[in-house]
Formats: sequence, C-alpha cells, structure tokens
Amino acid sequence: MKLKKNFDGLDFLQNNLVPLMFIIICAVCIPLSGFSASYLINEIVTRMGRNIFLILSLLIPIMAGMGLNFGMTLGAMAGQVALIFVTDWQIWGIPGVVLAMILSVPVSVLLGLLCGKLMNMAKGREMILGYMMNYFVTGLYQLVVLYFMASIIPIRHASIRLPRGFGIRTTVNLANMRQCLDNEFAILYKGVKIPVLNFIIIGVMCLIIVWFRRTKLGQDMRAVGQDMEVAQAAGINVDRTRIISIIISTVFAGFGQIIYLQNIGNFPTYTAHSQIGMFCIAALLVGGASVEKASIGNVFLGVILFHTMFIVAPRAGVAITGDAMIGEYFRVFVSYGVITLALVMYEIKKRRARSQGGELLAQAQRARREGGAQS
Amino acid sequence: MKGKTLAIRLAVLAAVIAVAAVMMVIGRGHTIYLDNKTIEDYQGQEYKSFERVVVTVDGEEAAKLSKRERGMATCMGQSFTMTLEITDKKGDEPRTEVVTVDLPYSVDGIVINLPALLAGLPEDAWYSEFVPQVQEEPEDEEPLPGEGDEFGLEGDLGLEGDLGV
Amino acid sequence: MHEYASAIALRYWLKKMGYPRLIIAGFLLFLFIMAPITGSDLPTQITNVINRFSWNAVLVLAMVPMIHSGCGLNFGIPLGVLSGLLGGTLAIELGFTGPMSFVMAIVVSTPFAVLFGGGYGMLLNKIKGGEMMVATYVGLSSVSLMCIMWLLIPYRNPSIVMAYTGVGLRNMFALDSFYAGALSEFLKIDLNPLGINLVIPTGSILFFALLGLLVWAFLHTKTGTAMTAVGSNPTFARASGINVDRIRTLSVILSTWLGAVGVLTYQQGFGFVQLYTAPLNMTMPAVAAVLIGGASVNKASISNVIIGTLLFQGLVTMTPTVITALIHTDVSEVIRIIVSNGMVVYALTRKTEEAA
Amino acid sequence: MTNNGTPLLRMQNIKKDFFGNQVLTDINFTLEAGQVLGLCGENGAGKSTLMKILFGMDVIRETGGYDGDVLLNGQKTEFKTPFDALAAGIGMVHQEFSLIPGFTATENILLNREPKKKNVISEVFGDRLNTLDYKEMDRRSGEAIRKMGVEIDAGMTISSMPVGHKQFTEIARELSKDQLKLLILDEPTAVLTEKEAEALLDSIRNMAAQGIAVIFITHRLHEILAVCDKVVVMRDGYVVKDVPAAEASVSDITRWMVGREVQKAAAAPAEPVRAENRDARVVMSIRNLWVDMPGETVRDVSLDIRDGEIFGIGGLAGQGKLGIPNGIMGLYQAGGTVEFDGKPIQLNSPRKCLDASLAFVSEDRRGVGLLLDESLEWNVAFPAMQIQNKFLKKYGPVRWRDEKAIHAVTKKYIDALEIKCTSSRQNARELSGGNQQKICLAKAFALEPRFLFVSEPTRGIDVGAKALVLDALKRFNRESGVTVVMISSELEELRQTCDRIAIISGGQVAGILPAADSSEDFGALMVSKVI
Repeated sequence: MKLKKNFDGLDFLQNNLVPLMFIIICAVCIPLSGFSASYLINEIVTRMGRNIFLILSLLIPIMAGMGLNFGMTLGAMAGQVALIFVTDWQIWGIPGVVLAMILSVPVSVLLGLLCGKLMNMAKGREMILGYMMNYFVTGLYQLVVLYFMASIIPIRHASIRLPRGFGIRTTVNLANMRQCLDNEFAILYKGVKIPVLNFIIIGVMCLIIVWFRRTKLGQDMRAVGQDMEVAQAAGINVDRTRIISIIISTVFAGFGQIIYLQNIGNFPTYTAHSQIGMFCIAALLVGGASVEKASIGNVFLGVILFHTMFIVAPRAGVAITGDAMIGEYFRVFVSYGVITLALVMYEIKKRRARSQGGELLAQAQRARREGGAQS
Repeated sequence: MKGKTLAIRLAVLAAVIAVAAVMMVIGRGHTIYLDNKTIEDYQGQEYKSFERVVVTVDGEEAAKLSKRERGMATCMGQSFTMTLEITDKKGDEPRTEVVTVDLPYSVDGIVINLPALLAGLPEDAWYSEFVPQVQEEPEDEEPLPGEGDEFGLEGDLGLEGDLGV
Repeated sequence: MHEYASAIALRYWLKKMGYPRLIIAGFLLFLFIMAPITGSDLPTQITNVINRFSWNAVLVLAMVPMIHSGCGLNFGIPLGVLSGLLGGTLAIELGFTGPMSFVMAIVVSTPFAVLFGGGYGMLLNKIKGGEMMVATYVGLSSVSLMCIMWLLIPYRNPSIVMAYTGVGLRNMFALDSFYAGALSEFLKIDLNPLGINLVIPTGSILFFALLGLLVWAFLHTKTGTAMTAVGSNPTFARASGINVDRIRTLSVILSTWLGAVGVLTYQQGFGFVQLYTAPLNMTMPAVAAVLIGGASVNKASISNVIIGTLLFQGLVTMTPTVITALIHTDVSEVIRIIVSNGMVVYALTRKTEEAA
Repeated sequence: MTNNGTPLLRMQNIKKDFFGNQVLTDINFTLEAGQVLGLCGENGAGKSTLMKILFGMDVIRETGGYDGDVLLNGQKTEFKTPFDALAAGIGMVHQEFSLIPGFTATENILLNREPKKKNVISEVFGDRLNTLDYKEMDRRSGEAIRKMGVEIDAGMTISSMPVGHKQFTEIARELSKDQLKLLILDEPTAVLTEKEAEALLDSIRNMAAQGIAVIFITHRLHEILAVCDKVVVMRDGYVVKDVPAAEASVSDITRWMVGREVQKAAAAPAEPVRAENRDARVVMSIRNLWVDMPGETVRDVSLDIRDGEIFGIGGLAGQGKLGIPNGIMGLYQAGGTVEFDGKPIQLNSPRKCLDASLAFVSEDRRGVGLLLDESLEWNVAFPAMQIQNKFLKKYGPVRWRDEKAIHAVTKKYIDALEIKCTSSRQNARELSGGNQQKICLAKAFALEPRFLFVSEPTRGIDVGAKALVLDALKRFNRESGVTVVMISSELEELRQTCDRIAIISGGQVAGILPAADSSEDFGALMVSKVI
C-alpha cells in the first residue's frame, strides 16, 4: 500500500545538494592536490577511525528533535578532564583509554544534565543554546583546569603542571597511549593502515544505535522529536526524555573525544574541544543529514567527503592561487558555509508547507462551479 | 522488583569500579632504567659490570649496554619481565637469563642495577628510584589559554579566534 | 503593613532588574571599593573604564535596531564589522590620512553595510523565528570568506599590505598616521597636569551620544514606531498594514551600519586594525553587554546599552588589576568568559511571550 | 450487559461555572453499556465542558472543579487527570488529531503502550531500554482495527494517510485499550468523506455490539438518528431533552437545540430592522471568496452588504465564519473578488484594505489585536498613525510621533468606552479581557473607518462588558453611519444587534435571514451544509 514515490530529479537535487556539492569540490581538488592515492586513502581511513565515533554521538539528539547538538563539546571537555587525570596517574595504553572513558562518564552526565535542563527551558532554541553553552562551559572548564587543578584538585606530576605551580600546561602529552587503539590488530595493506579495533568499536556503536532505535526509550524519543504535545498527551515524560537524549549524546561525545585524542597523541589543553563540535556537525551535514534527520550512512559519507576536502583543499589552493593560506581559509569557509546552508534550508522548510492550502481551495471551487455548469 | 533492580545496578556499578581498578593496575606505566655499572662496595663486596648486556622486552630489543651504560625500557603493569643476553667478559659466549621484577605501584621511574640484580642481592642493593632533575622552566611561558591575548586587553573573548584545527 | 508594601516593591524591582544584573553590578561596586585598598589608582581605573566604554558603546548600540524589530540578538554583527573593515581599509588605500580617513571610512563602509545588511535582512525574513542560529553561522562564514578576500583584493598601500610579499593585507596594522584617535583626541580632557590620572575622551563620547540620540530619535518617528511594533507583535503589525519584511530588513541594515561605524570607533580608540578572524571576537562582548544592561531577546533601549557597556567594560578592565592584586592570580579572562556567555545562556532560557 | 441494573455511567446534578459564569446546570443522564448516546447542542451549549469533566481534563481542576457526581458502574468517581480516566476505561477521540506524523498506524495506536521485551541492558538501566515487541504490536493493532471494523493499513505512516484514516487510527487507539468501556467521539465525522463517515457509523454499531458504550458528539443530526440509541440535547448549559433516538427527528432536534424560551425569543431583536436599509445601496460585494484559514476554511462565499447596516455573520465553530473577515483583511491567504464602494479590493494585502477605509477587530485579541507589551496609547493610535499619518508632527521629511495627540485620542476613547485602567500608559497586557476588547474597538474607531469588521466581540468577556461593547458598536453604527459586519458564535447576540444575519455552514452561505426570524430557522441553516 506504500505510496510509490516518483523519482523527481529536482527534488533529489534539492535534498542532496550539499553532498553533491562536496563530491564536485573533491573531484576538482583531488587531482589538483597531487596526493597519491595510497596517501589519501590512508589519511581518510585514519580520520574515519578517529572521528566517526564523535559524529555518531550527534545522532540521538537529532532523533529526539533537539537538532544538532552543539553542546557535544561539553562531552569533549569531560573526556579531556578524564585524560588529564589518567595522564597524571600514569595509566598507559588501552587500560588508560578505558579508565579515561569510565572517569569521563560522571562528568559528562553532570554536564549533559545541566545542558538538557537548560534546553528544556529554551524549547525551540536548543541549538543556539547548546552553542552558547559551549562557551559558557569552556569558561568553567578553564576555571577548573587552569586554577583548581594542582591547587585544589591534586595533580602529582610536575611535568603536566604549569611552572607557576598550579593549572595544567597548555599541551597535555598522551605519548604513552598514542594510537594504542589504532595499532591494536591494525592491518597494513598497500601502505594503508587500517585501525581494526577502532572500526570494531565504531561497529559496536552503530549496532547500539540501531538497537537503541528499537527500544522503548528510542521510540519515545522519536515520538517526542516529532510532536512534543502529542507525546505528552500520550503520557510520555517529554522533558525527561529530552534530557536523557542529551546526556547520552554528551557521554558518547566524551568517549569519542578520548578516541580522537589517543589517535593524535597530545592535545592543547584549552582549545582541543573548541572546534570539535563545528567539525563533527559540518561533517554530518556534508553526509546529507539535516537538522531533523540523520542516519548512520550520513555519518560515514560525511566523514569521507568532509575529510577528503579538508586534506586536499590547502594543496589545491596552492595549485590554484599560489597561496597556501587561501586553501586553509577556503576549507574553513566551506565548513561554516555548509552548516549555514543546512540551517537556512531547515528553517525555510519549516515555513514552506503553508501556502499550498489556498491553491487547493481555489481549485476545488473552480471544479465545483464547472461541475455545476455542466449538470 | 525494586530491590532487585537496585541490586543489579549496584552490582554493575561495582563491576565498573572494579574494571577501573583493574585498569589502574594493569595500565600503570613505569619507566625502567637499567644500569650496567659496577657496584663497588656492597657489604664489602664488589660486583663487576658485565662486558655487554642485550636487553629484550616483549621480543623487542630494548637496549644494548656496554660497561657503565644506562638503558631504558617502559613497562605497563606491576611486574616486569626481560630477557638478558649477558656477555660476562670479553670473548665469552653470551648466556641468556630471564628475569622478572615486581615493581612498586607508586614509583614512576625505577633504576635497576643489573650486576647486583643478577647476583641475587637483596632489593636495596639493586633498586633505586629515579628522580627526574627539576627542570627549570622558563618563567615566561604564557600560562593563559587565550591565544589572541598578545595585545593585552584586546584579545576579546568569545568566539575563539582560532579557526580550523 | 508599610514594610510589607515596600517588600513587595523591592521584590518587584529585583525581578525587573534580574538577579544576574544585580550580581554583576554588585561585583563591580565591590571592585571599585577594593581598587584603592589593593593599591590601584582609582582615577586610572576610571579612565580605563571610560576609555573602553567609548570604544565599545557604538558596537553595543548596533544590537538595538534588530532586537527592536524582533530579529533577536544580532549574532551576525561580524557582517557589520566586515563592512567597517572594508570601509577603513579602502579609505586608507585611497590615500586618506588623519581624521579625514575616519570620515571617509564611514562613507565608504556605508554602501557595503547597506548591501550586506540588505541581503542578510532578506535571508532573515525567510527564516523568522530561527534567526539567532543562522545569524551566528552567517557571521562565521562571512568572516571566513572575507579571510580569503583580504588576501585576494589587490590592496597596494605599503603601510597595510604584508611586508614581504606585498600581496594581501596584514593581520594587524597601526593607525597612527590614519584615524587613530580621530574622535578620542577631539576635546580631550586630560587632568594629568593637575596630578590626577584622569583622561576623558570627550570626542568619542560625544560621537556615541550623537549616534545614540539618532537611534533614539529614529525610534520616535513613524517608521521607528512601526519597528517597535513589529518586534512586539508581528501579527499585529501586519494586521495594521505594516510591511513587516521591509521593516525588518531596514532594522538589519541599520544594525549592520551601526556595526560598521562601531568597529571604526573601536579602532580609532584602540589604534590598530585587526583583520582576518578578529571580527568574530567582536560579537560576544557586544551581545553580553546589551543583555547585562537589561535588554532581553526582544526588548532593548539606549539606556540598556549605556548601563550594559559600562558594567561589562568595567568588569573587563577592573578584574585583572583588582582581583589579581587580591588573590595573586589573574582569573579575569575566565571570569569574562563565564559572565558574558552565562549572560547569553540566561537570556535564552528566559521565557518570552511569543506573539506568533 | 448491565451489572444488576446499575448503568455504566450516571451523571448526577453536574454543575460547573467558570469564575461565576454558569456553563453547566443540573446535568443528569445515564448511559448503559453497549448503548450509543448522541450528544448535540450549539457551540457553547456546554457539551465540551461536560466531556472535559468526564475525562478529568486539567482545565476543570484549574478553574475550581465542578459540583455533582459522576458515577461509573454505580461508583462515585472523580478523575484527577485524563490518565485516571483512561485507566478507568474511558477513551476520548478529540477533534484535533493527536498522532505522531512520522509513525505508522500501529506505532500510533500503541503509542506509549507498546508491548516490550526485557533484555540484559534494561535490567541495569531500567524498563525504558526494553526493546519493542514488534510482532505483538502488529497483533494488537490488527486486533483493534478488526474491532473497529474499518480496514486501514497498519503499516502506513500517518503523514501519508488520507484524513479519514487518521481519524480511524485515533479510534483504533482507544479500542486497543483492553479496559475500554466508554468511548467519547467528539465530532469524529467532521473531517470524513461521506463514505468514510458511513464506515465510521458502522464501526460505532460494531463497538456497541461488543458492549462498549459510546458518546457521539456531532452536528450532523441524521448520523445521530442513524446510529444512536438515545439523544441528549443541550442548550445554554442545561439538558433540554433526553429521549430515545427513535422518538426524535432532525427537525425536532434542531428545534430543541436552538429553541429559546418564549419570552426570551420575543425579546430578541432589540430594534426592528430599519426600513431605509432594505433598499440602501450595496457597499461591499463579495464574490466566490475562499480563505485558507486553518480550522475556519471558507470555500465559496458570496455576500452583498448594504450601506449603513449592521450585518451579522453566524454559524457553528469551524464552519468558516471567522475566515471571511480574516481573508478579506489579508491575514490569511484568500481568493475571489471583493468590491468595496464599486472598487475592487486587493486581497492578501492588509494595507490596501486599511487604505480603503476598512477596519477589522480580530477575534484573536492577544495574538492579532493588541501589542500586549506596549502602552494603551500605542495600541489605540498605532494603525491610524501608520495608515493615515495621524498623530504625527512633520519636521521636513521626518515624521515624529506626536505624543500629545496620541494621549488625547486615547483619553477620549478611554472615557467614551469606559475603559478601566490606571493610566493611558498602562501596558495592554495588564487589562482585563473586556477592557482589552474595548481597546481593540478604540483602535478601530481611531481609524475612523467607513466599514468595520468585528469578529467575536464578546468572546471571553463578562456579561456587563458584553452589553457595553455591543452598545458601543451600535452607537458607532448609528452615529457615524459606519457599516458594521459582526461575526459571532452567539446567535442571540447577533439577533439583538444586527439587521440581517447570514449563516455560514460548511464554508458557504447557508442563507441570509432578517434578525427577527425564528431561532429554529437559524438553527436549521446552521447544520444544513455542515461538512
């Protein structure tokens, strides 16, 4: 009985504008950049391994109708706090990663709870609120890490303290857990290193998300996401459901940040999280997701396209203009531009449905009159 | 039912804490410094350094030590096993020994004197803690997070000026 | 009974002021009291606050028209800043110097402001209700686009282009021979000869007063009245025959233009032009200031601007000296971040009677 | 089916007032299991308030509860929330759909009552992580649909369903509740095609046969006769008739619904229709108007309004009477032709209408009519200032607000309309409903229009204020010779105020009658074209 959808070229174009644009950009830039295929693939595979988990954390709030969770940065900060402790305690390798994840959970839950509560106070403005929460919580994070750590919160090792005696150095070195996940079971194939364990973790995460959609909570979130009032009337605790979705997202973002940073091997203590939200959201949108709909497929496609663009843009920029900076700026512009475009399209779509009712009425009237004239 | 749920939750919480504890033990990293130095006077006896020691940890060669040299290896967990290929005197056939040492949890860097260890002396003879030199940091290191702060008051806050990764 | 009534009055007043504002005002008062005790010179402090006020007030004023017409907080102010930067750099490129370059910078930036503001306004009309998020990203993407443009536009003036290559503008350049102090030097009152470290940049303050008066006057005209009505209840305005979209676009253009003038005022006080990603750093102080001054997401007045800028800039200038002296740690940066962003979060979570 | 002769539901002496405004008085009726009760009455007769009481809606409690008893199986019950009512076996299908658009019919039918399967994770994190049992869901929704007796596709998403199927999904949802004993259907056929309505009636019979009692509210009277066992007619908060359906006819019910006490009816038209109006020229002619106003769709309306008269537009809620002024004044998308004073009026442009000296007092005072957060002065003077450049001082090209003139005109209307306020600078939000309505009138009067639409001028205001508002309108009409079109749900009010009254039904003009005609005639028109 399903309505058959006619394939409408224009519609397809409109719905997939962003991915198509990116495919074109990549297609133009890859040859210009002059990178070898194995280098490019190796880079992309590495970046997929470290980034996908973070992006997956965005899916659940979208399901609950809370839009793109700009507040995922809160989870990233929780992950960083955990990593600082783990580094200080000298726990290395995979045990260190696991311990950091466990430690990040209470912090993430607390921040997610705060964020979720505030978002419930600002329904319809969740995204801008989450965006502002980043900066607000960044302030709190700096207060804790820069002033409380090693003064109130014990930090043993002088090597990660600032020379003045308290606060954490501007860079935290994760040399002892660098790529410990990436290297476990890694396969080297024609110059491409495949971080198998990372992909196993990502696979498990995908399965969890698929499973989660089939749980009662997942069903409630979908209901809340589509119509809060109906869900409320049916007895679903809307506010609580929304808070839970943000908490889940924050916790997963914390894990994601830990996976991300163990790959990099060190992180700038005070800025590592600041761009992560922007990147993940841009990548997700590039994969064809929108503010109200996103799938696991969008995540994978998005990571591949976005990172390809990111890798090749500077070199391609040099090839075209002879100035490396232009490529750098260009890729930043494109990431922001994509988010802007997605937001604008979402807002316009929300308001478009209206004007069609009138046409139908006029037609019905005409039909009635013609029918009357004939009889 | 309530009680059961609570019990299950507590059990899971305990399990998570246990995992964390296990991680703290098995993931504890130590740096081990191996000295091939002569101990001149331990209870009146002298233990000569070996001509040459090749240290292998986890199948990888960690150090090749001649006389009076110091090697380094890293280790996770509370015990450290190494395979030593020892040449006592010049021209001798190397002999192989496997040595396992238990490491104290709270110490980051451990110095082991190999001749003393292999002679089977008590712990205080071969073990000492590695104390890193206090590095005098240049005091002018910029402690503040704001990257754009070089203009005194002008690094106005907010949308961090740091575009890109 | 009498006490009871006054308690109600007090509570009403507290509610009207809003707790965050009172806390900030109280904190600032505390700083002023502590300043002499910690050994910092009060007149110097006051000079700093007034100076910073005179630099920033116009930027904060740029928030007002858009809030009035119901477009929300203008997170897209970088667009205005970019128009100002274009005006400033082009005026210098065209060879103007001294105070004349300031006038020309405003003149040159005006068409850009109208163009950018017009386009931006039309975009915002398409997305009524979702302005703030889109505005933020319009700001971000336009700034990153202009980063490319600063490199590509063929500027020639050696005092502003990059030293080695001669192509593309510098990250930052001094305005000494151009419009630095164009306003602040005008009618400057300097009490240093009398032994008091107090300097008042009269010209800058007069300039702000003039613009503030213009905005105030505009809000009293027929069109200004319509603008307020559009912000207060767009459906009412539409039923009263107002072209809501046109009024909103006008308010955005006005905000953008004020943003352009605002950044030029800032630069003449500061003495330097900062390009590339610097415009992004202009947003939060302005938004936070107007909110601290008592504005909400859909109501703002000139007095909000004055009070807010004084409070915010007071906080920004006083904390480093006073708090550092008190606890021997410079937490000012962190306090600034927490206060300004916390203020915005607070404003966003307050329920507003939506008339849609 | 009855337990020892106790009826399933007994309403005993139910009384309810909203802040002194009596809306229900001594309601008594009973309902047996397996019976279908048809409940009818005009808008405002108290049907929905009664159902809200029965269903335990929050509004009732928030406005001070009710008097009298609701007996369920002989037990006195009082529901604190709709969920209590649901638990007790009462289901209600509201007029507005309460469905999740992206869910399938099955998912909606079992919304928040999905059968679940336990798993390891849910043991730890709680029941909400139980997985859904899709097989069981399909089975249960299938069962509910079978019970209903109408075929709908359980796997189809709501957003791609025709309207009728959405309605059936809602009904199936109630039927899927095992404990369901009593089902309330509030105008379920309003959105259905004739065929679907027929199917619905069948399914009602079907449900009744299975022992479920049904309260069926509708304006389509023939449906009541076709399916109901008994008919309860309400008017002005009273039950005026409670008879077996077999003993009633459509015309009986219509009469009961609108019939007034003899003396009351006689008093209806306050003034006789003025003779000169009968052949006054037509000042506005409306042809084939359609308006896309959600909930008040106008389909095809043609009207001629004569100069200087007070013209009433009445009809049941949702039939489109409100759409007419909103469409003409450009607030909702409209089509057709409207001529004023011989000149065509451009539709979809509020400005053009106002320029042509038309004015409109909206039924949505808070949303459209007022600037709640601005002063009364602004509210009164704003449209006149913007449209006619009144209350402005000119300095060259600058047009400056003339606060003095604004103050004066506001003061004038505050006095004339006896608006109670502390000062003319008070914010409109702080006024009571009646005074807010008067401000809306003052706003329109300040425009000095030649033609005035007034939509629901007395909605939500108390009796004293009602009389004042209506008097003010009449005076405005008589003294300034302004043509007034008044739209109201209250027929009596129209008959007291207007010269002629058009009744809108189904988005079309059902007929135009002089105010002096009998209530029964109006009643018949009201339900004549209901869709």
